Amino acid sequence: MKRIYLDYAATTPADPRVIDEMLPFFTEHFGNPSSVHSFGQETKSAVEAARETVSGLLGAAPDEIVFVSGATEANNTALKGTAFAKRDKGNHIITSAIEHHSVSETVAALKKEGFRITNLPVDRYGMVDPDDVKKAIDEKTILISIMHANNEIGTIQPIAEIGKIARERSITFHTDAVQSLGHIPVNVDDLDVDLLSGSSHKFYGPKGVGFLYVRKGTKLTALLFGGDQEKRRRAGTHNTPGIVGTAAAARIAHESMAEESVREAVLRDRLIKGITGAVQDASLNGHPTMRLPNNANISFHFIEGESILLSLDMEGIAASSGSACTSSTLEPSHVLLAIGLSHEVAHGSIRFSLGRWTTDEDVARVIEVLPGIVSRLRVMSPLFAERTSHGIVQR
Amino acid sequence: MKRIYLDYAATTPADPRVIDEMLPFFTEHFGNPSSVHSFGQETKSAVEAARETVSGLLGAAPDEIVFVSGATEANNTALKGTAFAKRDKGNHIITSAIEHHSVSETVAALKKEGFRITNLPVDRYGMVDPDDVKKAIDEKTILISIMHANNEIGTIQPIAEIGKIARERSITFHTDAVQSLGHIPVNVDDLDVDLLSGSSHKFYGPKGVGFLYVRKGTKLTALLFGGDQEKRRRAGTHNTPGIVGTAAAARIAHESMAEESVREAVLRDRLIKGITGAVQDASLNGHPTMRLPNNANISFHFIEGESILLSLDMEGIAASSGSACTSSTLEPSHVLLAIGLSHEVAHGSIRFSLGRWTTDEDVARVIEVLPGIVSRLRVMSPLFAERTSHGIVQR
Amino acid sequence: MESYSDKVMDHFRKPRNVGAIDDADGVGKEGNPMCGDIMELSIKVKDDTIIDAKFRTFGCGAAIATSSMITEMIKGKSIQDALKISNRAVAEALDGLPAKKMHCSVLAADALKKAVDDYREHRKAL
Amino acid sequence: MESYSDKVMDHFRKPRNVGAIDDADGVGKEGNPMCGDIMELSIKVKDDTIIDAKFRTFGCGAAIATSSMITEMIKGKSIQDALKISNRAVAEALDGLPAKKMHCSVLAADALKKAVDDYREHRKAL
Ligand SMILES: Cc1ncc(COP(=O)(O)O)c(C=O)c1O
Ligand SMILES: Cc1ncc(COP(=O)(O)O)c(C=O)c1O
Repeated sequence: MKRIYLDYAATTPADPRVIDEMLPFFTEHFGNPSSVHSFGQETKSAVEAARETVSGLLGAAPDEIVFVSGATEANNTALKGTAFAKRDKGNHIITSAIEHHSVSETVAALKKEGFRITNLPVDRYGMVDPDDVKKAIDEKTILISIMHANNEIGTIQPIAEIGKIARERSITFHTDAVQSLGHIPVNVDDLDVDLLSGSSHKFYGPKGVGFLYVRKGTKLTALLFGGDQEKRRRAGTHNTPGIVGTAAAARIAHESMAEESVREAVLRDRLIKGITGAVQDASLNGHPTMRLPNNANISFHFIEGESILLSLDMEGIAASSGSACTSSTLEPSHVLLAIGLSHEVAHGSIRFSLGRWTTDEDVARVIEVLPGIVSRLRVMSPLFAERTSHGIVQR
Repeated sequence: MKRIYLDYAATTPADPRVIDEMLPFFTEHFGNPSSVHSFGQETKSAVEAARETVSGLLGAAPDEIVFVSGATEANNTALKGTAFAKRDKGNHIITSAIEHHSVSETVAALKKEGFRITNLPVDRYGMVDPDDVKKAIDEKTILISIMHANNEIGTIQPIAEIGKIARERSITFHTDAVQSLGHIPVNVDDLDVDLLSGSSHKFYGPKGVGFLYVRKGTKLTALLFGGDQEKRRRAGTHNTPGIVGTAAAARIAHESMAEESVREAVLRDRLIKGITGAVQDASLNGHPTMRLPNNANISFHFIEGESILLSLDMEGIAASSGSACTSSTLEPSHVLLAIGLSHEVAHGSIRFSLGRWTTDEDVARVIEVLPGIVSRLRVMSPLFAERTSHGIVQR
Repeated sequence: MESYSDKVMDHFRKPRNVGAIDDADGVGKEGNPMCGDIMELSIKVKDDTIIDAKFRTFGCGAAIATSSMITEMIKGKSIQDALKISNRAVAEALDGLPAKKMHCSVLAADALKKAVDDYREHRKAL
Repeated sequence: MESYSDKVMDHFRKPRNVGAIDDADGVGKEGNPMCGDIMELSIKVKDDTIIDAKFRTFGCGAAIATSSMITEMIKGKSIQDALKISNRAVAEALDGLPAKKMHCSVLAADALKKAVDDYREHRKAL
């Protein structure tokens, strides 16, 4: 059975071209970029070339890029680093109800440390209202963190508008751009952000590496102390292959973005139309148009997500319910609750995320098998029975 | 010119066998281990198998291993995580004067947060006295952190003895085993440690990955918040290839350790004897016998380290002065000052660190070229002139 | 998310006794949509012996498999013996459940208890 | 550690004017072992013109190269013109220095000033 991967938002396979560029840096050009000798200088050049590539694609300056171990670290660094660096200026942080856990849990930890948090609501499409941001700001506000595109429902936030508001008031503005990078244009000046997080494995680069963009002049305390690497903003021996791979992946994604995003959006729309046409009581989550080209999040009423995932998996189709890292909790996704879904509908929502190797046939196959899966599970579901009032046990 | 790498303590090339094991996990088995579907389950198994391998080699249980991005993160996590988890028990931390910066700078940051630090001295061989540890302990002591083997001078500390002292008093004991892992036996029960840090690129594994051993029952606050990975002790999408590579590298190092450590110690001794025999006023730093099999740290009096390194580099020989990550600072190594060297002698010290691909010929070549390099630089040195009183400007 | 045993997957793939008994003697419902699991168990009893059992479940793979398994385990058993089936026994019959899914077996055992209670009250009322 | 220009490496490899002038007219010493750089510059002056210059340096590659370069730059120059040579000019003559090594050029310029001071005092004393 040919397996179909529709979980590109959880992680992507590395592009083989990326691996080709990385390979020499494992065994041949292996020196520590901090070393004086030729082994170190050659990898130092590679790291700096990668920094130029990545910064260039974002419209940033090279020394505004800090390489880290992934977006979890980037988000933790951005939030804790700003909070502690600006503690004397204030203690108020504004964020949204639909952030990734690496933001929301870090913010929760800061709350315990005495910071005051405003958690902005979203509308039924998962959209933050810039006016809400404006209203939430007070004289103690030191940081705003709103994600660029949501990882579950794909809604793209009005970051540029929020950025303008933050800039006018000189409040540090962070965005988690993990899901948008490589899929839609991301330019730090257009978005008017001071801090921006990225994770390479989400755009066909290697796992365990990412970056934090830090606008010149932004005050930030380091999270990892140690050596002098990254201008003392992040200690630790450079992950040279990972950094080289990040640049390669970013470059390739950038080159193909215009074409690829249209290709994926067409497939995405075909998938959404196909599923909601073939399955009753299936509804799209997220914004109808302001959404990532590769995200389709659909609620299948009366049935539960994991059993849908398992059934899809039995057909060789990989998708996700909520975000991968929380798939083991019992609570439904905080994002789906935030857009107003009931607990039971939230529990029955599936994210299909498309990518570079998704084909027409893949989409057709999902549309073909889903109705059977859904009706099989609905036959088993007491909620469906209640709703249809067929065969309901009445005593 | 054949280049000779004698900076294995800064970083090692990845073993090609390690890369072979990693490769399928970039493009083929790429799923997120947190995902429910088959793509995720196959990489989850790989991560868990790696955890078993690593824990087994350390004499630990699998769920006592937390995979992280390297020893800098492991050390930061161990220190901050213990300090914050045990804050209600006390605020006193004991460490030594010769720790790596990822320990010493983290401890310095904790000092600013209100923790009290005792920095134990070392003797002229770089050895911590367990009696000093005992004396430093008071009722507020919550954490002791002493490295297993020093990265600059190679001295191996009496960790088992210190571990016993800590265990008797139920004080959390951490050791940075970055330099010992893969070179000498490391067993968490023999050493009696609660926390132990490792970095894969120091034992022929990939850069950007490492682990923290956390003994069952040890209280530890996470440093990175986010998803549920690593039993909530370290969030972030698993670096599957890196973790698989860590296990492969640890296994290979373990298999060859007995033989390889003897081979390297013989070469090391030949190098030390050769250099100190051929160059006047060159002295070995670190313990004469309780030292890593691959470390030779030598002070060349009257001349400065970087100019020696550059001269060696011109001959294709890569070595280091102090630790790689601080080679850009003006201050001499804190380790060399701690063992009692004067500033000028500390500035003229070179670390040769041997490894898996170091040969007899490499060692012979270093011994051959060093006398010329040293005397050329000494001719230029006003300190040498003063000492010999030849040609000194006297007015 | 730990992976499921072959037994669990077998019951998930081919669940036994799906549905509701039209003229059930006892019905038990347990769980709620908050936590994502709802189980409904209906039994037919004759001479204190469970002669038929059916289930309907909204929930994860483990929830469906434990529901299916418990209907198999109680059919033909006396009410007394059926009540002796612990949630662990259900999990064991499925060759184990991931730690995070053990609550599903508890749910199944609880639904059974409720169905028996319902049956007993129903009988009392007659 | 940023890397050095070819010019720096050339002066490091083949330093010009190494040594001390036996009957120097002025000697300047700058730096200290704490920071790892000590420069000693000796000059021979005739008719207010530097006719010879030599250096001895304990220090890094940049320290040796800037010492070597400044001796080249001042030879043949009048005292006045030599003093006009800024540390930036030395660095520029070497096609630049890494940011962290700029202090070496300062050291070289300071050593020159001290040597000139020494020469002037020496002359006054005569
Ligand atoms: C929106 C968002 N932010 C942050 C992260 C964290 O990235 P990583 O797991 O690579 O650290 C993810 C993915 O897991 C994400 O989707
Ligand atoms: C003793 C010691 N501890 C910690 C580290 C930090 O390891 P990494 O740079 O891989 O994070 C190193 C090496 O740099 C080291 O030698």
